[in-house]
Amino acid sequence: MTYDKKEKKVVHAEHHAHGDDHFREKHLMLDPLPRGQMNDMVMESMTEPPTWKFWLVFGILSVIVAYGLFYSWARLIIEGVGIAGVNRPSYWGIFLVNTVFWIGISHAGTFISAILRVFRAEFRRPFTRAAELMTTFGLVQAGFSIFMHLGRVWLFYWLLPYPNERMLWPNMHSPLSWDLIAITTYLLSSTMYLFLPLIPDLAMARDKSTGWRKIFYRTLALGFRGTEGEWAHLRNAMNIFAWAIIPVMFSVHTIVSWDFAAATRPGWNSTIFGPYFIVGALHSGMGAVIVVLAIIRATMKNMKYFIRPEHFDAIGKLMLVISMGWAYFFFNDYMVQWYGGDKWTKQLLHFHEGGPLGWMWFAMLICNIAIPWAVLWNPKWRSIPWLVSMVGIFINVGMWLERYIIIPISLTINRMPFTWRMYTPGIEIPLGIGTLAFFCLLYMAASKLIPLIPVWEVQEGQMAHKLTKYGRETVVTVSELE
Amino acid sequence: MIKRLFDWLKQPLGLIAVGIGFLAVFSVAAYGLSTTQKAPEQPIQFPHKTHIAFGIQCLYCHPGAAKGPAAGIPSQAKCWACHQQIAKTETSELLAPLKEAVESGTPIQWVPVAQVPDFVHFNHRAHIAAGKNCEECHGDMSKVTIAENPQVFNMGFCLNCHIKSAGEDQAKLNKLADCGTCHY
Amino acid sequence: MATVSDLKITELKLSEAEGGKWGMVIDQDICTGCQACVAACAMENNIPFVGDEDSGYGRSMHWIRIERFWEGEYPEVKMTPNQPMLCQQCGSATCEPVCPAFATVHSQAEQLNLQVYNRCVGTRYCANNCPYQVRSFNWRDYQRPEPLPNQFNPDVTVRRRGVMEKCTFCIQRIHKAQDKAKSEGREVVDGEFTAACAQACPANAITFGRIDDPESLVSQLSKQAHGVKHLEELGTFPHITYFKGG
Amino acid sequence: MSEQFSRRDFLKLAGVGAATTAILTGCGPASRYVKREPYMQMPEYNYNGQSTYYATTCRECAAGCGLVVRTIQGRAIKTEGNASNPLNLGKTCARGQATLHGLYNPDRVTDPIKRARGNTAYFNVDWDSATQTVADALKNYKPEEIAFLMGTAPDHLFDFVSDLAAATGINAPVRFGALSMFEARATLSKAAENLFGKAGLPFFDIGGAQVVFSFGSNFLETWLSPVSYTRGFVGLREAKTKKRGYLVQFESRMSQTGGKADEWIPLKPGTEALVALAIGRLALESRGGALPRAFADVDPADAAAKSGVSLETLERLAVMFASTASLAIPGGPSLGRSNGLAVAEAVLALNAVPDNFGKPGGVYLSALAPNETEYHRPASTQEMQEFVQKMADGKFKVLFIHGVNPVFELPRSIDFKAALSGVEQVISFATFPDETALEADYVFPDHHGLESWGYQRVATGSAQPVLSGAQPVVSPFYNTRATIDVLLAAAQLAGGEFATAMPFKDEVEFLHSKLVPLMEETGGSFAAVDINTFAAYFQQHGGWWKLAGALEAPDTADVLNHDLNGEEPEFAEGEFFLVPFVSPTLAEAGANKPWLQELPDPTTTVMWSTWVEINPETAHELGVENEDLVKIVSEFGEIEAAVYKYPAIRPDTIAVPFGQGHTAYGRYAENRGANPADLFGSQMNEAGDLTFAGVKVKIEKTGKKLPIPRLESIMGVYGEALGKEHE
Repeated sequence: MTYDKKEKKVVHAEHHAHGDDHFREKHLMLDPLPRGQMNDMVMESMTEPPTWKFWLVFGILSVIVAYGLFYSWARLIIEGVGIAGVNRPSYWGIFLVNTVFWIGISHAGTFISAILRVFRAEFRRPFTRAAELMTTFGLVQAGFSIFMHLGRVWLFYWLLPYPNERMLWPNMHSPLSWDLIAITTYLLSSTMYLFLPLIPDLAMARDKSTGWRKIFYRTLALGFRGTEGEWAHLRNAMNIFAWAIIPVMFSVHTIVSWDFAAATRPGWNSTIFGPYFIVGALHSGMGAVIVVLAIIRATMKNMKYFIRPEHFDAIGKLMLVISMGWAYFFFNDYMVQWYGGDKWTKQLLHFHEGGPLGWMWFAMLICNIAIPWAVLWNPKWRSIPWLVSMVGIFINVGMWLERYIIIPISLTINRMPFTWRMYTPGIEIPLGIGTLAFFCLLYMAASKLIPLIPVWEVQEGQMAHKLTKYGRETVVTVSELE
Repeated sequence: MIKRLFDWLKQPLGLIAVGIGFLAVFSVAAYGLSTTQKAPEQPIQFPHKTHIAFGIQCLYCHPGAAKGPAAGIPSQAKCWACHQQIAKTETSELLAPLKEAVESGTPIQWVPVAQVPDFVHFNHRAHIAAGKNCEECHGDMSKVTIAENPQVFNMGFCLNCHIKSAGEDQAKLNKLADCGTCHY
Repeated sequence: MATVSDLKITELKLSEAEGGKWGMVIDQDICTGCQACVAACAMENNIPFVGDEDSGYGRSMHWIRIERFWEGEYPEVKMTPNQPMLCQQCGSATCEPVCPAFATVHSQAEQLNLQVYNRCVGTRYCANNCPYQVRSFNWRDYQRPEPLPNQFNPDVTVRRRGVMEKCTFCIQRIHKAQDKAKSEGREVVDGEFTAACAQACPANAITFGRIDDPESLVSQLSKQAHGVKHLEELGTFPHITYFKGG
Repeated sequence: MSEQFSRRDFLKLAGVGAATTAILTGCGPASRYVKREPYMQMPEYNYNGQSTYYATTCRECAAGCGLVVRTIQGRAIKTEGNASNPLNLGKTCARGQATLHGLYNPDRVTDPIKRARGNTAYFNVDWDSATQTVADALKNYKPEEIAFLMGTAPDHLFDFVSDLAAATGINAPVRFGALSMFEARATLSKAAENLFGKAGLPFFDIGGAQVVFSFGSNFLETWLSPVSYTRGFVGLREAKTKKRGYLVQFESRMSQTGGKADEWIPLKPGTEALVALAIGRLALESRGGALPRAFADVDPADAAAKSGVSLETLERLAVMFASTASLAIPGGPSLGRSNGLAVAEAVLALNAVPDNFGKPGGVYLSALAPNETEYHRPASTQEMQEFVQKMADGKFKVLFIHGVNPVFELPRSIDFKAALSGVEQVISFATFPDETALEADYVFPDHHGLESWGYQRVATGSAQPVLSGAQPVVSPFYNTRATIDVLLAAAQLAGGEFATAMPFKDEVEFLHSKLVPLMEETGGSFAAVDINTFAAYFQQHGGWWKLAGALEAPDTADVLNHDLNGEEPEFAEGEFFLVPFVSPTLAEAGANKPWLQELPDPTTTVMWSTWVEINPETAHELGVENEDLVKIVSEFGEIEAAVYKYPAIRPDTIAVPFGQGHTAYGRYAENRGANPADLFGSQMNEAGDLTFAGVKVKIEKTGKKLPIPRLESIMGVYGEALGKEHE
């Protein structure tokens, strides 16, 4: 069974006695399909045999991961951090930039699936899963990046609190220890939160597949049968998780920001870094979500039904608001640092703008503010998937640059001018590309293994939405489900 | 494919295969671990218990322990001082390496038994001065031939004793439990 | 709400941080920048040399470096007094709280900032957070071809790659002197031993000793009015006093 | 200790070294494979794991500082200054600290070798045939065909060869060292002779002075005896008993001494004599009274115009000089020009203004060392040139070289390498495979200084006469042999006069014979009635010295009655004055020690390379930037070096350090940087010292970049590549 624009009207004609074509075309929630058909569409998108293009991309990504991530990392471990570009005073380089970047990316998933769920933003329904996957996979990359950065990564377990005869524990004064705990908590909770809404879909997939897939889904579905009791439990659990994960999400990036803000360095020691980092994370996360959605919509079967311009429009609005928020925090941080007049901080600000890498600073502002504002104010442009996803890419470039400016460039300037020195990345580049490729690879694999669209959630929404006529006006009403 | 493999593994034969594989890995690991705990091969099977039975004190052969950080291995001149007067030295097969070493003037290459890693700075003198006896760490040498470690010298072993001997004395504990006391 | 006793504890802690045990006084007016201290430190502490490429990229491992700046333009140009910069052994060090593994800890017994090499996992957070930028990191396993390792000081651990290190105030010498004094049943005498840099310094610009002993040379010098402590405003309580030139 | 024991029965403890490295790779099982070798025969003064300290003498330069070397289990761990040695009072310079990297250098000559000249390939010979080779060389040639070329250290070997030469008629040994060339020792001693009627190294009591005018002498980096002069500087600065002293440095390129000076006067190169005379005249005028002959001819206004120092400055300085206990020191590049002798005389004569001769804070003649009868200085470059000419002419058939590397140290224009082809047999006793050893037929390696017996006379730097003693602190690490032992054995084999000339069993016996006369002297640091006890004390104390100072007050009756000459020197063609200076961390022979390479230069903080210092304005005019590789061309040669924009150098002057540019000398020195000696001509000043600073050079761009590792931040120190100038 296929779904495209030509067939749509036919389908509508059969199934909808009432309704307004205009609304239906625009809104997924008002454009219901029979349950079985929708299930089949999702299954098909997942199980259709991959094309040669898929394998080509998959192969290229695998090679990049093998070289960029695993081979380069092995070299890094064996030869020492010296083959990276870090030096005195830039003791932290792109590794930490990437860590913050990936953690930022991972924020989108939780934001969409938890905050929007809590606030009942109905447009979220078709892509909560896609966003949550980003959270988990992004955190994996963040973990990789931070472990790469360790001088003796084989001793990473010393950072974990475990009883030992040496009577040694991690130092709970260190923001890095908080960081580790926060990221671990976030990874575990977001993985669970990814898994819970997945169960009904896995059960669905189990019922519709054979062979190894059957075993796979049967194992993961945990025997979900769809009874009232099971649904009640599941909804309860999801509700609890949705509420619980929001503070975790906020804490994670706040704590990441404390890695910097709690330090004594000029340019870092700033009280506003917590919210600034969170908004920044959402900024890059939303940008990444929209890129992923555009790619899914363009490459996977049946996705044009589930992911529609209305979603790009909705996320576009969010992006615009977040971009404004980011601009506000950026200005706030800059203003206070500048006004403070500390000579080292002032020097650093001058260095940001007028140093050899001053172009980065301007590029950051253009990517993060100018481009989103220029494009996203217009509802029409906002609904063009490729355009919005281009904006998403720019935002991600801009946010990556922001972290680059905060970490290696700010580290260049300190209170000992005798040591100031520029940072030139070395093996960080293949390693960074490797994490990106690994992220894509995981996503590609996931797109073939688990339903990217939470069918039950879409159906639930469609059941709740109604078009009601009040006089001449047709309005959308949503009934309470629970 | 995977299913068939699973099915095969569920058979008794499969279970036995899994069991054997597991045992093999386990025993290799156990063997590897045990080699690190055995007393090493020495050029001479030096019988500590015999020497102690003659009433020779530890510090006679290892005087460095009372003077400084290293207890030291006695020079073969020291061994020879007694052994050249013992008739058995000429005939004993066990003592042939000693005789040969003294005659040819080449030092005997002993393998250290009790040792701590490079990043631990251990000082025998302080321990002897604090009233510790050799056997508290090195075990009862009157029972063994070549020296063996009764316990692994790891940080827990050191720290236990340090904390115990500090007792309630906070200043002493500060000193004895300070990282910089051993690691620098 | 802070009670009176809480405040007292804070005060106590601060005074302890300010006081310290070992200290140094460096007279920049007579420091000639000759690098003897740098060489002595390297020889005493098994510091590896890193070669031209890495040393030009800010990866040299000196535990002590001599800074100098310029004032004015030719012909009125002046070299600022040479400033040996080494770990200030802060009483309230910024490097210590940020280490997640307790590899950078404060020695309760010696009041020094310890770097426990074998506990270090190499996050390099301490080095980032050191306002004096005096920590050096083992970026690689720096090779010292045979027979150079014969020169290694057995009292100092040889560090491997991925480990942070820094000036220890020659803690091995402190321990040795204390051990010797104890074995002779006495206290360590001021001037009985000194740090490697101070011992080598041809100008005697470096004085090392107990700052908690009011009789010691270093504590008397450090009380002089023209003594300056670097970046004192950060509240790090550095234990090195500098006499600026002129 | 009283019996004659050598430390050669030390145990071999190779295991410990291996253990250290093995343990590094991880603590666990790896250390199981370590073997421990006990002492064969434990020395009675030793315990396991305890250090033993030996007093000896530093051989990194000729100054003769006393060292105490910490050893543990037969390995040398650390050098410290010998606190009782009056020269250095427990202090060392960086080179003294790094001497262990020479001892354990991976590139030492490990065995006696034979090679085709210039060929890096060689084959080992045994010591018997090596000794036979030396014996044949002594026996088969006429005495006048045999020549010894030696370094400025150690003195006992020089004494030995001198005695041998005196007894057998072979040529008296010639000593040379690049440091003595750059210090222009011949000029200093000639100036002393001209003014005071007695040759000798002047000693400047900087510590006792109130105002010091230094005309280019870089006594804080490396000049005669840097450790003791640093102590003098501290005395000048310390305000304990007097006012804080004032130091004025006259030089065209700011050295570290200039950097530490209270005032730096960048005068035009070559006008030092003129300025000194002008200051002398102005100073005396400020006091009133008749002008002596020495200062009568100079015209201060003319001096100001020529030197580029304003007349007001000269007047101000002259008044300052005249008003207190002041001291003027000649030295450095100012002596290495055609008017070098005139500069030395003019500056020494300037000391007549405060009349500080023979007074605290003034000029003395250095005390003669204990077993020295007259002042002996190393060969001047002119004497070396004559020596090289004789080699080239085939006058020498056999050349023995010890402790010096003339292929590297002598300027290219005095072509030592080419002259070697006139010598039939070249035997080197080099410890390291340096350029000269590479050009020798045989290398019979001597021990490293720390493995050697010997002594060094302290030529200057201490008020007391000092003989610093050396003893082996470790047993020889390689199959090397003391050169005196080789010569003694060879002399026996050679027979004839040689066999009877030096009636000693070994090196130690010869040393004792040299110590015997000291036992007669009174006022020494120790005394003993028999030589074995005396020698044991000598070892224990690290030398023997008089307890009282014995500086000589120069005879100054005539000083101001000389005609002093303020003429400017002649320069070889070129655009910029070249100021070569000796790298204080590397000096002539430090380049093979990795930690010396990694020490930042005090003024520029450059490590591991050669740079050329150019005034930023000049650089701008030339269109060159930092790290641009430029070609420096003189009439006599050219080198390439990277630009360092140095703010404290005259715009018409460039400076290049000496110390790098080796083509051999081990992995750390080879093919690194450039040797400014390639730029020098072969013109000498009147005292016979090379006019190394008497060339002018052109600068050509190459369009290439060469990164020079520096410790400092270009951004932080020079404000480059920053958004805005930092405060």
